[in-house]
Amino acid sequence: MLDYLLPRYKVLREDDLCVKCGVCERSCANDVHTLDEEMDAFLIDHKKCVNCQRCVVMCPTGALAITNWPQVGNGSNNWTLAAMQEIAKQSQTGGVLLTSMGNPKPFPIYWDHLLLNASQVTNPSIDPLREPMETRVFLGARPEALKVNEREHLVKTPMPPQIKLDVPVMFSAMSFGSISLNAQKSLAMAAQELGTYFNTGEGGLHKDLERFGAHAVVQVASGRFGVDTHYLNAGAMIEIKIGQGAKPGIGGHLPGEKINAEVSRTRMIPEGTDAISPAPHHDIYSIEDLRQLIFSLKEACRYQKPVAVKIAAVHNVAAIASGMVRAGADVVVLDGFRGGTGAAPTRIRDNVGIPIELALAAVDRRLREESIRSQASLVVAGTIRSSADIVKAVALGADAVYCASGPLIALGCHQCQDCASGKCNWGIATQRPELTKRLNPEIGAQRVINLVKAWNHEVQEMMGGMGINAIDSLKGNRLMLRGVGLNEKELDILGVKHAGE
Amino acid sequence: MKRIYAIEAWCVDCKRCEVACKTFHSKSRNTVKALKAEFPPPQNRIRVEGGRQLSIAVNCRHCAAPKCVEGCVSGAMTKDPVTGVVSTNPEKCVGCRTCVSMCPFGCVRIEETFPKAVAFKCDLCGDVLGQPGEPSCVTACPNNALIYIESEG
Amino acid sequence: MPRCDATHTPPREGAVRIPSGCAISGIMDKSGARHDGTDILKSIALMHDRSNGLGGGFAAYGIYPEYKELYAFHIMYENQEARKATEAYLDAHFMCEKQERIPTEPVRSIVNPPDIWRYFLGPHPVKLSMSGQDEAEYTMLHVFHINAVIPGAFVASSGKNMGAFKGVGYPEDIGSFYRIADYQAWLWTAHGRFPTNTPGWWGGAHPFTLLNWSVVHNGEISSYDTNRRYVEQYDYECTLQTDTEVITYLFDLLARRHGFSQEMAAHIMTAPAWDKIDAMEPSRAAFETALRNVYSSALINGPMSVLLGSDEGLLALNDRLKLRALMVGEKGSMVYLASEQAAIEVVCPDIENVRSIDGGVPFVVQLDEVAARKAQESAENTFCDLCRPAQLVGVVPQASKKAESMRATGGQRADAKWAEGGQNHA
Amino acid sequence: MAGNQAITSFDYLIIGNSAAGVTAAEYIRAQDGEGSILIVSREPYAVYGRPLISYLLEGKTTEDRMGFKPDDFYMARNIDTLFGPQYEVVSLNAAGHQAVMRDGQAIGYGKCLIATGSVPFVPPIEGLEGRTNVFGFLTLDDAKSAWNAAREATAAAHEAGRKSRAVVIGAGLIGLKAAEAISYHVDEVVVLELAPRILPAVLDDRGAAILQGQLAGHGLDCRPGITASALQGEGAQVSSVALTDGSTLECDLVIAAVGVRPDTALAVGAGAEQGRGLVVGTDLKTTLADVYAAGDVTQVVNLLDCSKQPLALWPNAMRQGKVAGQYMAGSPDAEPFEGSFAVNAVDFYDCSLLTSGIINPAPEGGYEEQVFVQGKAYAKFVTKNGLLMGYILLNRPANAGIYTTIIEERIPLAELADDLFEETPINLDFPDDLRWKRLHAFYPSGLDKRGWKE
Repeated sequence: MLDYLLPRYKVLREDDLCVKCGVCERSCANDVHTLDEEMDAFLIDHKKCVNCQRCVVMCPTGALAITNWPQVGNGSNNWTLAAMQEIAKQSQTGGVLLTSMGNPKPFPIYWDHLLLNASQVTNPSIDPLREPMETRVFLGARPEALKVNEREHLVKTPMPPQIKLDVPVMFSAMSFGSISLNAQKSLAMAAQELGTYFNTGEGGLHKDLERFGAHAVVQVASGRFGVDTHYLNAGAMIEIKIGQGAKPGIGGHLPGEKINAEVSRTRMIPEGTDAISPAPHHDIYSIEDLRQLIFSLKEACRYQKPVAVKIAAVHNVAAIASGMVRAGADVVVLDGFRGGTGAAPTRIRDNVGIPIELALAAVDRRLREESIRSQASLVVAGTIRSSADIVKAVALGADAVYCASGPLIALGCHQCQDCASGKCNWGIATQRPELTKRLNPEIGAQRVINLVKAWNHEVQEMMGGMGINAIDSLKGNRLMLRGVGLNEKELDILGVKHAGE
Repeated sequence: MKRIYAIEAWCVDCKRCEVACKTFHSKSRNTVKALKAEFPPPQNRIRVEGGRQLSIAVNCRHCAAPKCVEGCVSGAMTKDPVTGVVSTNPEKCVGCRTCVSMCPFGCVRIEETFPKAVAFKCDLCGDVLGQPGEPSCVTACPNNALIYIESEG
Repeated sequence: MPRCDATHTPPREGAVRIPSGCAISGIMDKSGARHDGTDILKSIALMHDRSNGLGGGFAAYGIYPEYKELYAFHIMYENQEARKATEAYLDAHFMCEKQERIPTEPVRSIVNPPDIWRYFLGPHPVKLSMSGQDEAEYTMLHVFHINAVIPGAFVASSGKNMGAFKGVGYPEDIGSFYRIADYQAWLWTAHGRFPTNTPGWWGGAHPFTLLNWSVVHNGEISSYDTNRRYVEQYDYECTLQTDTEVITYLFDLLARRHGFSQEMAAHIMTAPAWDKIDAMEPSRAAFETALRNVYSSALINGPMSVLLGSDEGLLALNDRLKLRALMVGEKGSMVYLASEQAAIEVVCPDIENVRSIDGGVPFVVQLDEVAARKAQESAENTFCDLCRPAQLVGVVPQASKKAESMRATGGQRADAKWAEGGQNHA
Repeated sequence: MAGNQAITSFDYLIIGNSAAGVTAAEYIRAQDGEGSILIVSREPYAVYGRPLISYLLEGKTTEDRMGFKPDDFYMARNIDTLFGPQYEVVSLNAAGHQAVMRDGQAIGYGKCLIATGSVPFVPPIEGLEGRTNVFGFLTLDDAKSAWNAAREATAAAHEAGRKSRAVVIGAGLIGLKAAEAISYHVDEVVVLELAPRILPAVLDDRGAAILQGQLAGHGLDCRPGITASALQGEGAQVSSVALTDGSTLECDLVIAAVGVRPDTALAVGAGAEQGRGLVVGTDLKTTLADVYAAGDVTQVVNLLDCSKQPLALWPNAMRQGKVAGQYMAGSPDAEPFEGSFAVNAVDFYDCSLLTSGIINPAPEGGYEEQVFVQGKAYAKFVTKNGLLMGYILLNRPANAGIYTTIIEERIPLAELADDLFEETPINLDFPDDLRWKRLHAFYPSGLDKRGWKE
């Protein structure tokens, strides 16, 4: 069959700048560039380009750029070129459209409709360079009140297990298998340095990363890959993954070719077999089942680790979250519909779930109304793009955020949405040794550390501007937010006033 | 002394080090001009061996007892007693290739310039002979496959 | 006040949050001996420029020894209907021993004052026992109810053997208006207000009180909404949207309901920084960590100087960064506190040991007899009424509150307090 | 130091001012900051790169660039020098720790190093003695004399309307380099060689034939198997050479470079034992008390076949100079000199020739040979028992040092890449661990192979 698919991208090479050093050719796992000796010129296979931009970044002379394929559509807003290309692909393959990373559609991003306050005259802003500016956060259940001996400075109430974050950001779940060990290790090293946590995803904990266990959240998902008592006790916190923002209601499928010896050992499945995560946990068909699993896991770790439950933000999120808290979740994790993924059906990614901002506001309010907000911490995920998003999330009521795409971009990810091919030129979403070695975790970790430290500085600056020097006082402080360009309903759900009020 | 070490585990065979080395050792120090317009074309002192699966960048080890210096009949090849940098003086070099036959790593090569061939090799990007700068290959390496660190000798 | 829209009337205290600067002053005799209000008036008057005539008031402890077992409600009425409705409500829930109009004196600058009454009363015993609450909780919830539901009525104070005297005007004028020189108290606190808006509502003046608590405060806390949303989980109603109100509730929650000493409550609100905690020996660090952890949302941020009056004595507190002035001096059994040293020296020229209060370190002055008693007591806190009232009286969950408020305002959702963040107003 | 001052005694006396002598002095000074050092030489020059003399004539260097050491080398190390013909040491009294120079002065010493190098082997050719246009090609003065003679002869010949011609006797390394050098200054050069191939010591037959052809392309007329039987001409001037094939060759000058031998006369005169050079121990001490020897003058053990021979090569002189200096000064770093093997690098016009080790093995020695010819390049590798013993690399110089190190380190070929000889050798040809070890000398012990501190 003649393939009707058009190239998506066009590689532009500035001949005046190209010195034919071949760095581009050697950098591309998709074989886009070929230096032809006879022609003394590059042959370019545009169709293979996924716009990962590795060659653009690596080119010593800046001779490369990638642009959209110049083909125009017919001008219809209905049958756009993109829509037609999807049909071309499906009529060619007969398959479900697969994609990666987060929802790219132009849905409203509420973060960008929220503005922060700052102190002027009536109270002073605080200079983070002069005063301590605290961003430490604890996650886990907390008693409502504390019994102490004031004279002897002793706590009488038994404290439930909690984890300490020096920065209000954790790295969201990405399994070894979906990302390379070097990528996961970068995050683990960064988490250790930053005093925060990475998440194993559902891929188990590789033995090389066990020494980062104190900074690991070990995930238990529907596939139960790599889960045993040792694993559950190897991390700082256990997370039950019910759903993922990018693909609510959908399981996972890691193709057998990515299950090499290391992935196989870590996931505890045979080498070369597909790793299938069922859509639901087949032992959780209702909330009381969740409670059983939560307490099974708490038993397994002798109540020494908090147990988090992660769900995709869906329509009835507030009620579900309330049920999760009552089922014993110490941390409620909400993943918004813009969250990323290594692979998801395009239609699911682009059409299912709700924005994290609204989910967060609704859940925080509901838990407060039911006076159970203290019983669990609230962590949100799904396109935390900057420190401002973090500050807004905390002000809306989150204890901390999970972030994955940001750190991945720090590692080199260019959001080309081609993770599923396994040919990630940045050594992130691949298991090919010649590609994974492109990501030196020492550099990766440093870049992630730099990013999070920079974010944390910015968080501190914004907090200082508000006259706040501990993030405790930002949490749920919605008075520090004002909406712009939002309607009454949106403002009502977010629980913020409009700018000018 | 500070030495450049190549780390195979991280070498990705991009050869940006070679390009950077050529640029640094060109007249213009502009990559485009140096590689497209200069004659003789600038030579890289560091070379990447291997391919995509396994590769390593090799350049002068600046040995404690350099064989190239031992073999040099012209006094062109010297090891700076203070910095430890082994460098060659093109004025004195006559291109006899004794150094080529002596270097255990293949890190000295001969440039066929007129009127005589001369040896060239890594000088740690010293601007002044014997004064090591920040080696340009290390700066250009995208993956810490070249590290420039204080060695134990 | 610019008015660009004829239908837009400026919001009154409670409908919006109004930042304000202030003067505060406090005088206490640790021996329990009582003094009249002359000195406190002089002290606060000296700091005239720290207020702008839009609010002033006093709290006095020990003024009603003859009714010291009864709650003394000071209630302001804006109209006759309010008084009728309130007194009917009081009759239903309390046994009132005495009620009278609070004596006042006309002062030129005080215009249009409300009708101000006081009631000495105790909870209706049957109703109290039916409620399952303790006496204080019962009383507090009914005070909330009056303030929230009865239009035009406001309970200015509700403690025993104490009272608040406050209104719109300069504090020295308010003092003259209430004839505070006629009262004898062992503890006086005073407040002069400099709000950045003109609500002109007597209920919004300070001190803010709740049961035996009275709070005067200078500052503007930036943690307000965090603190508000925290206490609102425990049935407090932040109707006034003021720092003073939320600080009072925090003290009530921590000291009365969670059973901490006032000093510990204050310590929780101004918890030590993590780097200090990290440097502590492990068991102390665990203690402080647990406190910060559990009471994270009770941490107060931003400039604050607070004088907390209670039947135990006086507690002064500055924020962790010491962003507001607060001076203390002593002379014999007398302790003087004020925003400015001059306001102490004007009433006690030979004051001794004058110093400023450290940031984040509670300064506690207890009555001698209280101090002696506390020394004998257990150092462990005892919780009181931690569980939410099963039978909701006066204060109900948000959803039903909303409905109730709609009824009370004739279907108009005028009361911003119900909506999260209070974003909604007419 | 002025020569006419009374000379008394030095802690170290070094006879000879070339590679071995100055290197020894350098290492003596490095260990012994105080002891007095004297270098004496019959040549009136500071140390220069002796092999450069041909390049001087080719115009690839100049006399002032030929200095092997910086100008302040002697001064900076407080080394006394006596350079000139009158300072040639003519006798040595080892027992009395005294040397006597040609000018009659006696010098006392504590320890003495004989680094007198080589002297030309003078072939028994009739009419060779007493000629003014017959030159050796070993010293700077030799080269300068030949150079002047060539230029004058060429000028004279052109004036006379004919071509100038030089005859070089000997197609060894020195002879061929001399021939190349002089070819820039005369019109024709004929190289005679007694042996059946050019470069008999450093090439094999096939390689020699290839190189000879390439040299012919540059106008160099090499005639192996033929040498001079007599030099003919009136007076002191040679005007023609009678060849062993019976023909006669007109010429304007002759360079006699049939070979060198260790300059052992002084030491032997003092009673030192001589083999195929001065006999020295691994500490490079001669059989005389406190007398050491280094460089061309010594007899060296060939590490590859344990034969004993003089090794008139610059790197060997450098290495021996270092060892001798260290032993003389009592340096703790001194390591025994066990022997060496030949590494030759030479270039003629655009041809490069690198050879090392055993290249013409005895047929019965158990050696194997592999030969690769591609274009101008000729490569031959000699192996024995799975080890590389020697190579010839004609016009294939790239990374030759890797082969040298494989010979020297006796690295089993089985551990190395299969295509080691076919292709340019690279570091990846070594097994992982060995490669890491070789390339990571002095690597910080705190770092792992990923460059991490973990």
